[in-house]
Amino acid sequence: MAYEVHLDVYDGPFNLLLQLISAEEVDVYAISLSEIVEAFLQELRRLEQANLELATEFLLIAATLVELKCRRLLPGGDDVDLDEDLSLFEARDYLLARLVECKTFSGAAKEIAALESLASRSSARRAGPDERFDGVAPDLLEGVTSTDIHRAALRAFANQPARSVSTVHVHDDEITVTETLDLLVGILPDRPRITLAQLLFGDTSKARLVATFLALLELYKNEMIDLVQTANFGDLLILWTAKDGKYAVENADDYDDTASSIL
Amino acid sequence: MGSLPPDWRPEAAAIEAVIITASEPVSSQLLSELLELSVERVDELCKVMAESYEAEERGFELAHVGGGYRFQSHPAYRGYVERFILDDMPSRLSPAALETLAIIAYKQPISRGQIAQIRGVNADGVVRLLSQRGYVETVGRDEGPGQAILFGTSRLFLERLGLNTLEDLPPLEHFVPDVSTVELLEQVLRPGPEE
Amino acid sequence: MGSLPPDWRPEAAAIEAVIITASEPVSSQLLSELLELSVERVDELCKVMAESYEAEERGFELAHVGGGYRFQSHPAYRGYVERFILDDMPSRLSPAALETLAIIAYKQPISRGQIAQIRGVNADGVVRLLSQRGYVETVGRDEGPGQAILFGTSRLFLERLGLNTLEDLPPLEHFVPDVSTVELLEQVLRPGPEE
Repeated sequence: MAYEVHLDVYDGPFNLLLQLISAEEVDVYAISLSEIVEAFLQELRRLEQANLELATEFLLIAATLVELKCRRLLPGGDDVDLDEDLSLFEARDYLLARLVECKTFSGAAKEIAALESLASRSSARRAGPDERFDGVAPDLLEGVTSTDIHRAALRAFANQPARSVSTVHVHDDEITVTETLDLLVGILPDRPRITLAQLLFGDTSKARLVATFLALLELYKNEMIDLVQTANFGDLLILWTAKDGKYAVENADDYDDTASSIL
Repeated sequence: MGSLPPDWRPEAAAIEAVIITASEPVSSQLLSELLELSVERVDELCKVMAESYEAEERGFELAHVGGGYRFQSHPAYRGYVERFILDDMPSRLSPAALETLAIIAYKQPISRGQIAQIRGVNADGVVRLLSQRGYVETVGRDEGPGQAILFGTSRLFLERLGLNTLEDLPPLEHFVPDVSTVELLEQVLRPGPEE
Repeated sequence: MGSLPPDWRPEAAAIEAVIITASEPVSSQLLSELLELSVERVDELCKVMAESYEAEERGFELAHVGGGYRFQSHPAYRGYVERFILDDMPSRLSPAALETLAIIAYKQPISRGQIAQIRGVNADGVVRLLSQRGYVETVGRDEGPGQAILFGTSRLFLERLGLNTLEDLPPLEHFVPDVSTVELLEQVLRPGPEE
C-alpha cells in the first residue's frame, strides 16, 4: 500500500514501518501513534473518494502497532507464563491466516470482475424458437386454471422476502405485545387450530414476529393455548384450549415496551 | 466468406453481431442507423450475406420476416430442431415459473427487477421462457431511471386460461402489501371460501 | 466454410441449426443425443466451427460457456450491439459483493455464517443481492445442527464470466499473497523477539 508516514524517527511507507519495528531498527517507544493516526485522517480527507482498501489496511496495521506498543510498554513482558504466550501465538497465527485469506479473496474478486468485464463485451443469443415451431412445443398452460394462478400468486406474495429497504423512517409501526394479545384473544377462539404462518400471513417483519411470539408465550404460560410442532423447523400449530375464552389482557406481564423497542 | 467481397466484411460482421443478439427481427431502418449506412446498402449487404450462408450450406439462414432480418434455423434441419425443442423444453410450468407468471398477471405492468424483489431471486430466465411462449409480453418501459422493460400478460394467456379479461382472475386485494398489518391480519383470518 | 472439412458440413450445420434456436447454452451431451454422435465428436466439431468463425472474421462467435455452446456477438462489435441492446443492463457489483461472490465461488457449498467468518462482517445483505441477481443460489442445507442454508454459484454466474465450468476459474492459489508479503505480515504479527 502506497500510504506513507512522515515522523521524526521514520519517513516512508507505513507497512515498512512495521517491518522495521519488528526488526528493531525503529524503536516503537519513539513512535507517536496519535501522530500517525492524525496524519492518516488528514490523508483520507485529502483523497477525493473514500478508499476503503487503504483505510482497512491502515486500521489493521495501526491496530497491530498499538498492540506491539502496549506489549512493550507494559511491565512483566519478560515473565509471561507459557500458556499465555502460546495463546498469544495462536491468536497471531489466527490473525495471520485471516489476513492471508482476506488478501487471497480480494485478489480472486478482482479476477472475477475482470472476467465479467471481458465477457460482457459479448452478448448472448437468447432468441429461442421462432413462430415456425409454435406447434412443436407443448402448451405449458395445459390444464392450468385461473385458480392455479391465484394460488400461485398467494404463495408468491406470502413467501415474499422481507424488503431490504427499511421504511422505518417513513412510518414506524408500533406493534405492542398487549395489542397483539388483544388481537389473538379475539381471533383464536374462532380459529381453534391455526399455524403460526397463517397467523402472520406473510408479515414477517421483526416487530410483528417478536410481538406475536411473546403474546403466544404469554397465552401459553396462562394455559390458554397449546403449541405443537411436528417436525424440526416445521410450522408451529396453535391450539386454543382455554375453557371460557376470557383473558384479562391487563394481567399480562410488563409488556408495555413495544416489540420494536426490544429489537 | 462465400460470395461476399472481402472488403464488405467489417460491415457485414457488424450486422451479424447485431442480428445474432436480437430476439425480434431487426429492421433495415434500425440497422442503417446503427451502422451509419444507407438503408439500400444494408439491404444489399443482407441479401448477399443470406446468399452466402445458403451457398455455404449453413444450418442457419438470414431471413427477411416481419419487417426485419433475423437468424433462424435452416428448414433442412427442422427435424433436429423439433427434437431439440421437445427434448429441451419443459412440458409443464415449474412451480417457480407459475409463481412468476402469477406475479406478472396480478402486478402488471412489472419489471424484471420488481419480480426478482417479490420472488427473492433472479427471474430473468423464467420471464424469457414465458415471453418466448407468448404468455407474457413487453408492455412498455418504466419512466423512472433505467427505463426498465415492463411486462404484462398476453391475449394468449387469457385465451389459454379461458378468461375474457384480467378482471376475471380471482381478486387479490387482501394481499396488497400496503394495507396496515393489523388490518391484514384481520382480513386474512376471516374464514375464506376455500377453507 | 473456412477450415472446416467439406464432409463435416451436414453435422456442423445440424449443430448450427440447433444452437441458433436455443435460448440457453446447449450441452455437448444433448447435441450428441440429438445428432447421434459421440460427445467427443460434438466437441471437436464445435471447436473447429468456433475457429472457422473466428478465421472468417464473423460478427458472431460460438462460445463454450455455462456448460454448453451458444452463439454470441463478437467482442469487436460491442459498440454496435451496445447501442442496439436497450435491455436492463445489470449494474456493477460493489467490491464487497465481488469479494463475497469470490468466496462463494471458491468455497461452495458455503453457509452465510461461514462467509461472514471469512469476511469478518455479516454477509446477509450481500448474499441476498447476489441471489437476486441470479449469480448465487441455494444448493442445499448443512447437515450439522442448525441446518444452515448452503449457497453455490449458478449457471448464470458461469455465463456472465464466460466460463464453461467452475474448473475454468483460475486456482485460488494464484491469489494467495506472495511469500514476501506473508513473511512481512508474519513478522509484524510475531510477538517481539525474546524480550
